[in-house]
Amino acid sequence: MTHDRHPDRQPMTQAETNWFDPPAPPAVEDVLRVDVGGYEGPLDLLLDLARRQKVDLSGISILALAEQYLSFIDKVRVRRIEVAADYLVMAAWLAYLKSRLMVPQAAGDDEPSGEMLAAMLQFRLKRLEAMRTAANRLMNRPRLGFQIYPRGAPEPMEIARHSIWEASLYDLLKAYSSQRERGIATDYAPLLRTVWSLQDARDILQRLIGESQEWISLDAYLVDYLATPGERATIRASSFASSLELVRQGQIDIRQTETFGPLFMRRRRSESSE
Amino acid sequence: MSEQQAGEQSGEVLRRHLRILEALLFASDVPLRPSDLAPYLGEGVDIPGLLLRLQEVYAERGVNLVRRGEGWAFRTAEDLGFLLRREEHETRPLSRAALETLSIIAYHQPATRAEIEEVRGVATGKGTLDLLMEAGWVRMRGRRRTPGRPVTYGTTDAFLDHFGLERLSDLPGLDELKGAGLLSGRLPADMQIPLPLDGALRDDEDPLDPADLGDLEPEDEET
Amino acid sequence: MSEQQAGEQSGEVLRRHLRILEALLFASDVPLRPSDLAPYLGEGVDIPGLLLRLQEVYAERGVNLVRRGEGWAFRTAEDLGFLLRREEHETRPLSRAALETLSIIAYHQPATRAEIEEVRGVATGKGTLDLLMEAGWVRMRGRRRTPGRPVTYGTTDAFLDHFGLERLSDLPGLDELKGAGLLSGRLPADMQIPLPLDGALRDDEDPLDPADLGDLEPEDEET
Repeated sequence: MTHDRHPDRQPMTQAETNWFDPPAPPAVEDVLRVDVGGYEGPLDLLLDLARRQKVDLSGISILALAEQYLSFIDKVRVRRIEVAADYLVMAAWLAYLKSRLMVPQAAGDDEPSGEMLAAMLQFRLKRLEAMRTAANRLMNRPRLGFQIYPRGAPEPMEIARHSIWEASLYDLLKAYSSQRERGIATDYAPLLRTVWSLQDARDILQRLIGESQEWISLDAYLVDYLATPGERATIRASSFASSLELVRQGQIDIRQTETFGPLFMRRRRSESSE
Repeated sequence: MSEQQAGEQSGEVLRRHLRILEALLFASDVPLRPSDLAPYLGEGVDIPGLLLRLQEVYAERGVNLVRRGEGWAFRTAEDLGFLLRREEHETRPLSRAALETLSIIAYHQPATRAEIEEVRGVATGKGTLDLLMEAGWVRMRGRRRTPGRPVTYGTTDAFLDHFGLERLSDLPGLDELKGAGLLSGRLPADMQIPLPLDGALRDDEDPLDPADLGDLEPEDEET
Repeated sequence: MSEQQAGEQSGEVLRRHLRILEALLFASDVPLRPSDLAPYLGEGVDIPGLLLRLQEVYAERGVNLVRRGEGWAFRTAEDLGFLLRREEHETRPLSRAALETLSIIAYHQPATRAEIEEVRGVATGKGTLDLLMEAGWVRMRGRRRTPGRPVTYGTTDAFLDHFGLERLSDLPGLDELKGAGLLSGRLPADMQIPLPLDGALRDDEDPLDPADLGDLEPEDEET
């Protein structure tokens, strides 16, 4: 059994039990756990019950412990039906352990013996107890900021950063050139061209041709407008396009005697007058 | 050059080196590792030797040079604690769950969350581990080479510093616990006692994935 | 009690007092006055005397006990202050704004800030000029003899050095920039690239006022 190996057996009463603060209220992530008399888990409850036997954990009666736990859980269940699963699983396991301890192991029984199960439980309780004692001893050490202090006015390392700028002559010239070009671009005023809309051209053509049934060239009609060289293209294009439209509507006739020759136009004679 | 001259010169150099270490360690409020100090001393200088020498110089003083894991720091002498003890209370005392978790990690490291829960017999909220990591006492060490590759946790040098420990083997009661087999995951019958393991990864640990580290330190560069 | 015993006892007491002072001064974040220290040492203790003694102990060390008005504090020895300052050099590409400003100053010098802005078409932050002056490439030359007496800027020898120019007239002219494909062909006929002025002040420039030079180097003494 494990207690034979324990070096110095001390009564439980000497164990440090001054916990630092009452158990914190269950945190959000622990909502599933139901608060059982302030215990954090079945092991916690068992450890506390074992402590009440006021002996070293190696000397506790696992049987008595199991009975106390089961009766505690029974009591709690009367008050509160929803005792957490953890506690009930442990209760079932302890009931099983109890039965194993009370009934001698039959030959050929492959299940672990009651003694082994009890030793396992005892080991886990001792280990948890040991970790709690260790935590206590850690917290009672002279801790930094409580009994031991670092330099109160540390002198920080000053880091002076120097930048070494990288730029090549090419970068410099490119930056200069592109700026100067950008400057030119802002001075640039786009030419405002006179544009004859198709509607304008049509109105003008209608007016110029009037009722004339003579073949007269388009340029002759437009001669007043074609004086400005910059406007010739738009005037010719719009007038030509409009003239085609007028032909389609049967208002005028167009004739061209040779390729690239002048375009002649006249008002179409109405069918009736012909 | 006579031997005496050589001796004097090296005495002068030694004095200078000790002064530099003194200044650097005094200036910092966190422990500095020899690798932090090396750039200030030139090559081939035996920094661990110098640190031990400086430790000796300060051994009897009101301020001592102490070792904290890999780092070294000046700290007020332990025996003067009663005088210096300040009235301030911890702004937020550690909860019982956090305390137990911390000591389990300290004594059992590298420990996975499942192992911590096995010892405590109760589920450990993520908040508890986060809190300990935020305090700078616990760190993710690596991943256990078992199915699920659970993260393994261990303590930091700041943990040693806070609790005034030179190294993990100075954990109070460690030998006793080891002797009682209480650091084992199993019954002491099949005794195979792991010791809290500092430093490098154990055989059954893998390094952390890069993504694990992202959780701890939000990356500036990423948007 | 023999005299020797009394001496030893007071030696022991003295040592203890010095240790306490050491720890208190080390742990404090502000200089401590003798009256701050008194409660820790009991009545009738000559604290100023102890402080002077402690100062002596640390006189040759990497950390000194220094007096700051009425208070006392540990500070890194002055001759080791350089340890706590580290210079880091990093190479960084010059920003476009800085590059543009620099090139305008190079070609158009002496140029006032208003002139630079006219060419750039945007306001030039003071930071950009400061940066170029810090880099050592641009200097204040003088003041233009016009209303407001604006400062004129020019380049330095370090500028020539960095960009591999022997003199400012080595800066390529209009045709060369065109030839290098840096300027496109569609330029107005009247576009000109100025010939940068090197050397002494131009007719329309006054020397800088003595106060202008102060702007370059922030004064340490002033609060």
